Amino acid sequence: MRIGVFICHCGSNIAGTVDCPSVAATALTYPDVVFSTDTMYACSEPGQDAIIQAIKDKNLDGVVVASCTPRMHEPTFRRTVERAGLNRYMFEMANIREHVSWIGKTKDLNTGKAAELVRMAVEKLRRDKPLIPKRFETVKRVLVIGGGVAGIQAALDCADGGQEVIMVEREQTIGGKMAKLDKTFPTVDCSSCVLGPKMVDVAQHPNITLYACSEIEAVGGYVGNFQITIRKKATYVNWKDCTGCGLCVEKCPSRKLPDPFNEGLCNAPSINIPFPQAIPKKAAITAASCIMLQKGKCGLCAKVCPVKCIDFEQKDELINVDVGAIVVATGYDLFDWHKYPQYGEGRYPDVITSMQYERMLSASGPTGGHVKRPSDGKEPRNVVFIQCVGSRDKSVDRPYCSGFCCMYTAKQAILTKDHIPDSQSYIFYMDIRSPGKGYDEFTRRATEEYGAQYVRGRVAMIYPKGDKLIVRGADTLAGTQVEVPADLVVLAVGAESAKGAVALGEKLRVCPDQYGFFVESHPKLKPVETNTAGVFLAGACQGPKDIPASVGQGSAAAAKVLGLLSKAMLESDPAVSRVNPARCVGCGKCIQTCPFGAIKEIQDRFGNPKAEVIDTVCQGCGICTVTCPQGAIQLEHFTDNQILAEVNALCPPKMFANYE
Amino acid sequence: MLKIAYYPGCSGQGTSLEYDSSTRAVCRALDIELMDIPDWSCCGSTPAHTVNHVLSSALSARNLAQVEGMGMDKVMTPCPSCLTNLRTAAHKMEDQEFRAKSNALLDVPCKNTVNAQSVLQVLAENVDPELIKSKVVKPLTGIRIACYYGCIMNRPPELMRFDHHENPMAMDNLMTAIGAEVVPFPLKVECCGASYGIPRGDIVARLSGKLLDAGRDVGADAFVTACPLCQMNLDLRQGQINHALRENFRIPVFYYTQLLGYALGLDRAELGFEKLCVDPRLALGKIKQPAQAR
Amino acid sequence: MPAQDVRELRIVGFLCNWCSYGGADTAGVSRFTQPTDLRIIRVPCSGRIDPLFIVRSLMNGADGVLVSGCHPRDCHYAEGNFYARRRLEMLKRFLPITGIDARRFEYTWVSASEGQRWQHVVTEFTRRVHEFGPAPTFNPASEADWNALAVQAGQGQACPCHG
Amino acid sequence: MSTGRFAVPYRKLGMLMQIFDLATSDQAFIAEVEARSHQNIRTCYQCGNCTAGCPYTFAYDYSVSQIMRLIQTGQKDAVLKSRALWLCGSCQSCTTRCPNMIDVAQVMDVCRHMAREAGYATERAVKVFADSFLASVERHGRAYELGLMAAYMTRSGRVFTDVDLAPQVLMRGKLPFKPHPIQGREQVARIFERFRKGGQNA
Repeated sequence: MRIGVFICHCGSNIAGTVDCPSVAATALTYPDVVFSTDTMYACSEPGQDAIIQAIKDKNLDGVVVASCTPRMHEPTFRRTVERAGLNRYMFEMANIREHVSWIGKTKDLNTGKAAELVRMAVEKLRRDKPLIPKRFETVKRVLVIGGGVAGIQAALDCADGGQEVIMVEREQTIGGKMAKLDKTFPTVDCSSCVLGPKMVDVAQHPNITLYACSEIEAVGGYVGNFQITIRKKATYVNWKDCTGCGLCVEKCPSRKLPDPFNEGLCNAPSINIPFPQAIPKKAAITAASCIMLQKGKCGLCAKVCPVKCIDFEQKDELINVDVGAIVVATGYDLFDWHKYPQYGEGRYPDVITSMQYERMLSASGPTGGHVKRPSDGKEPRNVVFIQCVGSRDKSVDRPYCSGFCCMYTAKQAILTKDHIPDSQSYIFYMDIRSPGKGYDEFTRRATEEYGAQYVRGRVAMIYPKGDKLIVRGADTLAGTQVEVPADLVVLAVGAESAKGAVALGEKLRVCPDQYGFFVESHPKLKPVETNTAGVFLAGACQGPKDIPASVGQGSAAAAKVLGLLSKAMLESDPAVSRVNPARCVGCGKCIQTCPFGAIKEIQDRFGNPKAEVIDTVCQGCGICTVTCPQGAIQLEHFTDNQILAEVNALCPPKMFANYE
Repeated sequence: MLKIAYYPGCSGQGTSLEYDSSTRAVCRALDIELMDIPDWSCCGSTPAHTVNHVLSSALSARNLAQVEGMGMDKVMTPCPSCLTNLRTAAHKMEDQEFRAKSNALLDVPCKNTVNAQSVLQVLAENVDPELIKSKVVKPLTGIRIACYYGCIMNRPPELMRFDHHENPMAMDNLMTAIGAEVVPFPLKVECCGASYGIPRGDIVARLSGKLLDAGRDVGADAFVTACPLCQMNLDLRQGQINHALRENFRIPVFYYTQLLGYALGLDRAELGFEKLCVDPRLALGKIKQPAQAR
Repeated sequence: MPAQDVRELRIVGFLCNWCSYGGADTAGVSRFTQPTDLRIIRVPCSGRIDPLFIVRSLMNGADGVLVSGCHPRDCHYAEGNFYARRRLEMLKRFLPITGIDARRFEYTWVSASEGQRWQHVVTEFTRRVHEFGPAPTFNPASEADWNALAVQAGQGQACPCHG
Repeated sequence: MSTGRFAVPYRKLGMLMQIFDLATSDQAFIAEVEARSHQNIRTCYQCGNCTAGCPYTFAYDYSVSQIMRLIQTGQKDAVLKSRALWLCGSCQSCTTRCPNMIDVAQVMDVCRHMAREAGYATERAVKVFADSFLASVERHGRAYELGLMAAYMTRSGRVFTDVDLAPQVLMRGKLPFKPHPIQGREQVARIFERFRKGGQNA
């Protein structure tokens, strides 16, 4: 075999702490290595051309590149060798940047380590063989999980791109958090006026099927061929007939439960339509508070319903669909501020969250857009905003910055002045985080034009005095303590991962970070991809984001989906398990262990049971290879011998008996 | 019958005699036997830990060691300041190196096997409120009480491991159990000025004044405290505070044990109401006789 | 314990491609300095790691073997690391029988985002291995010696290297 | 009770601002504070929560968060000479509410120790009171309040401290005239002796 080795300097990234030329020299002494050199940037165009050239001149049949992590550039170099006429699997990478030059201090140790990693790669390459990928068709349908603004954007873009879209929303209506907002920064334009039309588009688009009050029950399959089970939760209303006239909502006698859409500022009837612009505009019954479902009498809604669409017998319904790609847009949840007992733990009614304040500001909200103290309905004069409630705070396990609180607080301060001209806002902040077009100017306006008083410091405690709330904080710039007698306190609560995100992640095989936000494939170069092919991320489920960023990511995810589904056929990774029928005894252990049901039992022509791998289903984990008592099933490109070759390269067998 | 080692604390011998005696009376009434530490000494209080942590620890450890000598693993004290020192010592001594340093100062080394708790915690966690209710003979009906816990009874939570660090309820529950009306006092854990009464009276005047003011705001007839220092600052120094702030507070400040004892109908002599500076009758007078109450 | 102060030891690492290998990359990208003794072999999933690989490494004179996969329930292949956990636990108990100090083998879970944790794991394990020092080795001069050794062992006499 | 007004520390009224040379920041000092308090000072991001909660701020020259900042920048003198150290009541509100879980009260305590050791006592009365208290403990094994008061008055020269309280206190028998000596008082005294010999710092 004729192997060529290329040691990349990566500028000074590797060459800085690794003696690349000497590694190249050492490599030349390894078996089958006929050519070895060091290069400045292997991944650059000249770098790749040099590799191609060498393959041609030295007629190499295998290439090792020692550079960065294969998770970065393995695909790049595989294409390179392919362009030179080699099979893309006749290529190995040695990671001498992330695993050597960037973590080791001493140059000679690094150089030695690099040389050994190259040796491992060479030994493995010597046992590699060409692999040909299988081709398979994809289902031309997209699943969008979550109907917030990010999901809506992704769905509309995919639908406009000609793909069939299934949108699944857990709540009764789409619109997500944005639908609850009154105005949006930095333009202070009406949130529902911007979002409303898009929501209607979703409802009316011929390519989009919407399932509200629904959740993902199960996910099977693989890129291009996912099998999805959707649980459509019982709404006790036959949505096919419901016209959303709202008669039932008016008549419903039970108004026990706090209204989730209005953040508990008021109670909602048991049968309800969240808000006028809801999509779908259908009524649904909350079983927990429905007198009929709890006590078996009432049924007023059923009596008044003109189309008789109330159905107290309704049950959850399971729907199965096949899709080719999935966009996850499950958004975020607001931090539970009760973890700050010093802010009253709910003992003081006039301490509210920023989202509750949004509902209060909104004309469609419970107060009809009038700012009133929950305690006595009076109009507040001094409004205190406290930022970083559940952000940048280790003590509540939320060390990260939620990103958008600074901006929405500035917006709310401005709106407060608009609603109550003689009011005064105080904003306790740690730092103002306002990168973004027109953002910082916006926060300045809050101070300069609307007279918001920014105070740099956290708030230690809130306590009532008369009908006021005394907010005691610090002004670290003045270097002392400050007290503000407030009429209303608004907590700028931070963002945390959506409830159930982790559980959903398990179903999708998308791994969440320690705070429950989904991890993207690459922090810079693959922001919407995940490590599971065919599953993409959009919006705040990947990390706190404001509206523009979420919309942007929605479109980005859509672009990825359209790109994927535009291919007539997809190629399956040929690095899958293979059964050697001669060795297989048909014990079926592999069939039991395979997590994907990718192995089926067949009979050879003598009627003996044998295992057989379904290429397109196999994900190439290799669990079966370890399970097989006969060593009959081997994971291509990661066979026992290939891995053992790497082991032996590191720890040469000391004993006489050599297994190779 | 619950047996617990008891550490009275120095002030129990002097400025808070009534706290000590009423505590003993109440415990007797509730079937808790106090085993006094035979030769207990001062825990060093605040001064010790502001000078050096090993010294402070040693002074507390001498007493913990005695409890170990009594073959007991739990000691209770009425005084939060003592409690903090005992618990801090125990906590720091979990570090072997520190424990060695601390023991090096002692004749009898401390094995650090004792858990120190406040009397309040024992009453709150080991006595059934229903039992207390059942024993009440003179319910405190008609009297409005502000429960003031002081700054270190529950803080820091990692160390004190008792009740809530921003809104403790132990005393509130006891007072409710004996029929008193508990007002929502907002500054339950705010500091009263602690031991600065003597060197910096102005500080105490301001801080304790703030507490009295807040109490008045929520219409309290009386304060109850669980801390000799707090009680002294609020009660004994109330005159000084009035003078300093040009105020005219006249709010009696009880130890919660005194009111418990009163409700349980214990011997007045042991409850030591006469030792209070602000006339207790201002509050006790408001108590409706059971007849009127109904 | 910075490994470079003393002679490097031979530590083999088996890492799953999706979590731990990514974690090691993250550590590199964040420049979290680590001892250089470790050599990483990339496998698709910790479920692909045959205990044989580990035994072979140790038999061939590796001073330590470190295995790392995705956190339980986070496996890219749904359940690979559960299989891995069973097998590796089993191996841990089995190693002493072969006369190998089981403390020279460790397995752990590190996710792709946990660069810091990876640095800690590597540093700690390397320190531990350096405490034990180089693994005892034996190089029979000839096949005869080797057979003699086998006979001894057969007679139940202590193996010279593992005592 | 006034609210809504800034409580201006008197440093701002009286003393002039100091200019710190950050280049000469005392690393050894930072290290010592961290070692003796077992706290990582660098995790403080100056949110001011300690200052916000601290009931004593009105009496301080430097607010707690400023003390933390001064430690971060290694301004040993400014810290050890500050009055704030001596006026901290160890009420734990800073420690309880710090978002970075720093035991701030502990840090204040440790700085106070270091100030003592360096021979500073910018709030002499407080120091004298503590000394008198411990002296009385050393002598009697327990705090003997009347004796303590006497000692404090003589040492501090503030002979009229709390005389206004004397009548009601004595009348109510709150201050026994005789101390309660205990058998073990030699043991207690020995604690102090050994301490002075050993000079433990922790």
